[in-house]
Amino acid sequence: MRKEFFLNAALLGVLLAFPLWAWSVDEPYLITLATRAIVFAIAGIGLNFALGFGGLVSLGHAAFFGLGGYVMGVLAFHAQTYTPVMGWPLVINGTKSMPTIWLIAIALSALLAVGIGALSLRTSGVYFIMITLAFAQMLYYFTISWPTYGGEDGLSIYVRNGFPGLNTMDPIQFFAICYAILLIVLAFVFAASRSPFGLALGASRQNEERIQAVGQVPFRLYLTAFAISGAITGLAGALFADLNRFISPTMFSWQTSGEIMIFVILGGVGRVFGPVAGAVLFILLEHTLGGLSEFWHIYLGAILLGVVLFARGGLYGMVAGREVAHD
Amino acid sequence: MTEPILDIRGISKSFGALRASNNINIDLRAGEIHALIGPNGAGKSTLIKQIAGGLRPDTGSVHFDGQDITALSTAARARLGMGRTFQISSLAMEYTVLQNAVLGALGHRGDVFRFFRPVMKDAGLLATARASLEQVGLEEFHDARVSELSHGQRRQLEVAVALTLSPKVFLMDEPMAGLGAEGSHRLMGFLDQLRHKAPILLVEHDMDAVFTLADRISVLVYGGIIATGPVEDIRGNPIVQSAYLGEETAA
Amino acid sequence: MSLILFIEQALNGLQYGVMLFLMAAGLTLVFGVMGLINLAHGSLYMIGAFAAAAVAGATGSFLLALVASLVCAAFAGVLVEFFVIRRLYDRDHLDQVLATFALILIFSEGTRWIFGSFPLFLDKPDWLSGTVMLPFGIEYSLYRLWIILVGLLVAAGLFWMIGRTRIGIRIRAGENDREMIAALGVNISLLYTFVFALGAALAGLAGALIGAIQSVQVGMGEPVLILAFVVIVIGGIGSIKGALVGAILVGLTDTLGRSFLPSFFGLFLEPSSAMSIGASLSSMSIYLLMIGVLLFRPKGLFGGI
Amino acid sequence: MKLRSILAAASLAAMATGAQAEGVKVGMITTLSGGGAGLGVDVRDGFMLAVAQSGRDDIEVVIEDDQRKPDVAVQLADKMIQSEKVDVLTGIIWSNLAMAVVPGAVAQGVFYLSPNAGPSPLAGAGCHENYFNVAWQNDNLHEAAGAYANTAGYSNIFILAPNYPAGTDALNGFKRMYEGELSGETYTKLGQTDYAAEIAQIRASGADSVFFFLPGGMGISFLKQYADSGVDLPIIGPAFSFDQGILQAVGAAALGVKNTSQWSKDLDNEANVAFVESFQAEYGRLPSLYASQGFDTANLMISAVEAADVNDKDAFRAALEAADFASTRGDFAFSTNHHPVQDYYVREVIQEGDVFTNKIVGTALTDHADAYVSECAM
Repeated sequence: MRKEFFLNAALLGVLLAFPLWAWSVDEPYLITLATRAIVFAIAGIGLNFALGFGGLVSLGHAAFFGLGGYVMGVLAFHAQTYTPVMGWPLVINGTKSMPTIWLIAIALSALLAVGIGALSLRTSGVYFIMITLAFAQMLYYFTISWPTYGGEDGLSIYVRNGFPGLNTMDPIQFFAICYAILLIVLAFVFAASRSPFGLALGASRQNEERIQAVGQVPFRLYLTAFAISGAITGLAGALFADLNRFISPTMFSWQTSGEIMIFVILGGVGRVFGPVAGAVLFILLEHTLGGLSEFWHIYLGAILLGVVLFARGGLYGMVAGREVAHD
Repeated sequence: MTEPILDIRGISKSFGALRASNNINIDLRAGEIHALIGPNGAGKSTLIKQIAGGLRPDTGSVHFDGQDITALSTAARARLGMGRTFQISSLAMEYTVLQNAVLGALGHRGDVFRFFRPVMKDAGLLATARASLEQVGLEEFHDARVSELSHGQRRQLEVAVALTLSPKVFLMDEPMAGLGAEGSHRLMGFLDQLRHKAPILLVEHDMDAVFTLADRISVLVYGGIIATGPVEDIRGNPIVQSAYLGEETAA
Repeated sequence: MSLILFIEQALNGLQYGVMLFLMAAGLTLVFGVMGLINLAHGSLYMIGAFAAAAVAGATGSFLLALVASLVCAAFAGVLVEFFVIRRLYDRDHLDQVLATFALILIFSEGTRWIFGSFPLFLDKPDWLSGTVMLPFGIEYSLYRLWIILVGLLVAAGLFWMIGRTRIGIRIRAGENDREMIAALGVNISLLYTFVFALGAALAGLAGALIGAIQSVQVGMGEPVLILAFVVIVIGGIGSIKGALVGAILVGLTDTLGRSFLPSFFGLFLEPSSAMSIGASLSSMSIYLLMIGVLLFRPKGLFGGI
Repeated sequence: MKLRSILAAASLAAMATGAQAEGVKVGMITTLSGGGAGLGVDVRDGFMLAVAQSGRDDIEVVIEDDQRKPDVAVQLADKMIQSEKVDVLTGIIWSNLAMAVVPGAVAQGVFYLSPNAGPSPLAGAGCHENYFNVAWQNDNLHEAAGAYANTAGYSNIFILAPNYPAGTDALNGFKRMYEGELSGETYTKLGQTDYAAEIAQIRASGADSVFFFLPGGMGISFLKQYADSGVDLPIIGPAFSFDQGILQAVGAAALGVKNTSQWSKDLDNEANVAFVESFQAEYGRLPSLYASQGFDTANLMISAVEAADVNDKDAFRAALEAADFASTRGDFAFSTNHHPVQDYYVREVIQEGDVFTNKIVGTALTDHADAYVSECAM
């Protein structure tokens, strides 16, 4: 427990100190890199909520990541062009306000997750993996061929959306926003993992018969977890879109789902801070290996393989040992 | 005789050509232990599943506390007050003993969809959980993981979790299985007291336990109840002896 | 639309389905026997195609190229099974997904390192070139007919092997109960290596056969892999029969959707939006099929496990 | 080979003395790993060849791999502009990546020279004074194909392309110039590998010819399957599916096919002859279209460096606009929207020994600009 606590603190500390250092030596790109790690971490935390706590192996979380991104893109696009998103039956206008966009991204992602979850949760195991993948693939092909928002070319939003009192185009200020959101999401997930819901969800993952025998329905627990999971990943998608000031169907691709899953597994499945460690490690690998060789994917593959085969439980499993019961 | 709390009326269930339950009537009244015995493959587990939920009978109905619950899910039946223990331990293996008990208390209280308060600091749930664990004698093992428990301790924990639900009836599927002599003896003493809290439908192979504990016994053979009655009647019943007890003692 | 065009398109769908079956058969076998999700199956397909292209380029013989694809893919399969896969059998699906995803990265970039970034040349042999006339005046590619034939032969061979041979009995026993088969004294790790190599060889053969009429390039395995997964999920994972039925269903849905959805929407929409809606919908059609099947049969059409 | 430090050889010396005042720092973001790496490698090699040949010791090139992912490309652009402080960005192969990177990059004051992608928004309303396209506007080669279809006398053509923006642009570009009838128009799935259904449609449509735009592996698959189908209608397409890099993979199936291009290795001008020879000597393979575009991009930039200081943005921009360099395509000029005005040729696929390649058989369009010039406010 103590080891894990120190690891968490160190992780958050480094994630804060590194960009501040980069800011002091005027290396804005490194700040952006740290922001990218944080946004990926949030996406991973979202997936971990379903995968780690609920045992729902979703290979379709790109659906929520992409939806969050497109919420940002579509709203900002209409705000830029002064056209309504929808004229009928009620008029909806675009917006360039980050908090509004986040709320809509969270709400729509949760809604999509309820829809996908309600259908997918009829299956389990590999079938669940594949049906979630199928939903994401459908959205991927749909956005590719949907010309209104750029199709495969995607959509550029030239200026980041606004946040009251901050200049979001300044890398360190945008970083601060993302860091704050990371802390809020971590706090929520940490609380939820120890909450009545967390206890029941974990029990359902371990033994569905047991949770039914105490009078609770696994399906409702799973669906709620899946909705929360989708909402968090959707929020990450909206942040990612603002980070790049750009959206594209790539956000919906199965490689995106795979990468989000890698953050979770690298860090440690079911650990609250696992995806943070996983995302940071992944960004570090991508950044350093990319400079080594044109064929850097080989090294990345070898490292991932090593983690799965020899470091069970990911980084957290390696450093902090077996998970201790929450109490 | 009081009105039965649990009343199974004429249920039948077939799997293809196999009749697993054949027009079964069985009931459970306040304060009693009603034992269900029968050779392997007689259809005891199928019957328990139809009573506890998870398997719908083809015909017939299950009544509980004056209500027809045939169409209800397992979870809904549990909420109405059916406390169940499983033949093969069915616990959250990664959790501690206390967490499993708290889970039961939480499931019974019903406010599962809360995301912010630490559940393991909830005084009400902890009190219920601790009391149940104490009743089965697991108070020393609060912080042990279930995966570290012995077989007998897991059986005790099953019962404790059922207790946290403050059930109106208990359905116990072979609670003595795999317990040593001492463990069985302790559990028998405990069940003897427990019947006054809520009646028990007891599926059990241990004949000593059954004849010591039960108020009534039903004998299930090939999916049908061949006899129901007080212990002495069953012990002396020639049909039962030939169909079941004889076979059992010979085995 | 004419009836003849419909028949021809149905034949195309069948042929596409058989191509998918070649790929899906190995995948479903490996899953059924070992319970392993192998994302790197697409890489074995790619290895088969590259091996065939290299050998055909050096010797000019298509048959030698096919042999090379079988041997190289099987060999790669044995290597991978020995060093990586056998450590994954008792892991959960999550670890398997990540480990075999890592293998994709290694195989893809390794192949690019050896063969370069440009697509390779692989063509069908002269004796399979050209077309034949079928009834109703349908002119059809000889090579595509030949692929249908090979695919059906492979299917028949697999049914025979699993249903009638000693190794098949062991495979079926292994599907049902791993411990039992070990208790029977069968060398389980040898059996697993064999099954994995067989699955790999089938993927390699598919790569070579299909590579002759498609593009032999790095990354060719991933789109087929996803399709193959859709196929085995529809059919029911672990079932060879399911893979065959699923493959043909997917092949028909995709081909007929592509051919007729745009003109179907053209009946009541203006041409340009009919075209784009039809094209979008047809690119989603197989996923819709899969979701539909899983809603009614959560374990696929022939999935009993 | 350390990517990050591929520097024009002489620039090491320049750094050692700290003499950076006159030089130019170039950031190249291109695709060097994964499926589409061949194109990026060619652009890079062509570009670096020109830099080496210039003999200048004050050009530093930083190269990064975008993995063909838009978000990675955006990150790299931020890095190059903010941390590496480059003056010029170049290298992007794909339109969707260009759309993600270019608007933001030029808004931050750097120059962007496109060696391949030319999406229509950047040529029309979204044009920018710091954005120069040295290859073509995306529609150009398709327009040339449409013009060629007229001269070849085709009057009932079947056209197909993948269902994504570049595919729609391609068919629209073709139709802009083509005057005959369409026997059919089909959008295929992006990344599709089996074209039996489309080929059957072509056969049933009664067309007299086929135009297709299927980049990369899709084109290879289509051509092989088409050749095998017994449908022997003439095919035309843009150069992308008939380029040096992939022709060998298509083989005899492509022989005789007409394709349109602004460049060919047999173009008879001094710059091109020297380029083809030196590229082969340096890398041991024939140059591709993409290599020629990379080479031209570098030479354009070098001509501007020679004429003006990159820190004087207006002077440097004027020097770029002048396009005073020896292009491998012969005549080359910029239109007001900073896209090329150039000739488009018709090439035919031929076999030289065991190598498949192209030879010029005619000219499709002369001094052609693009359809979006009037929308550009520059």
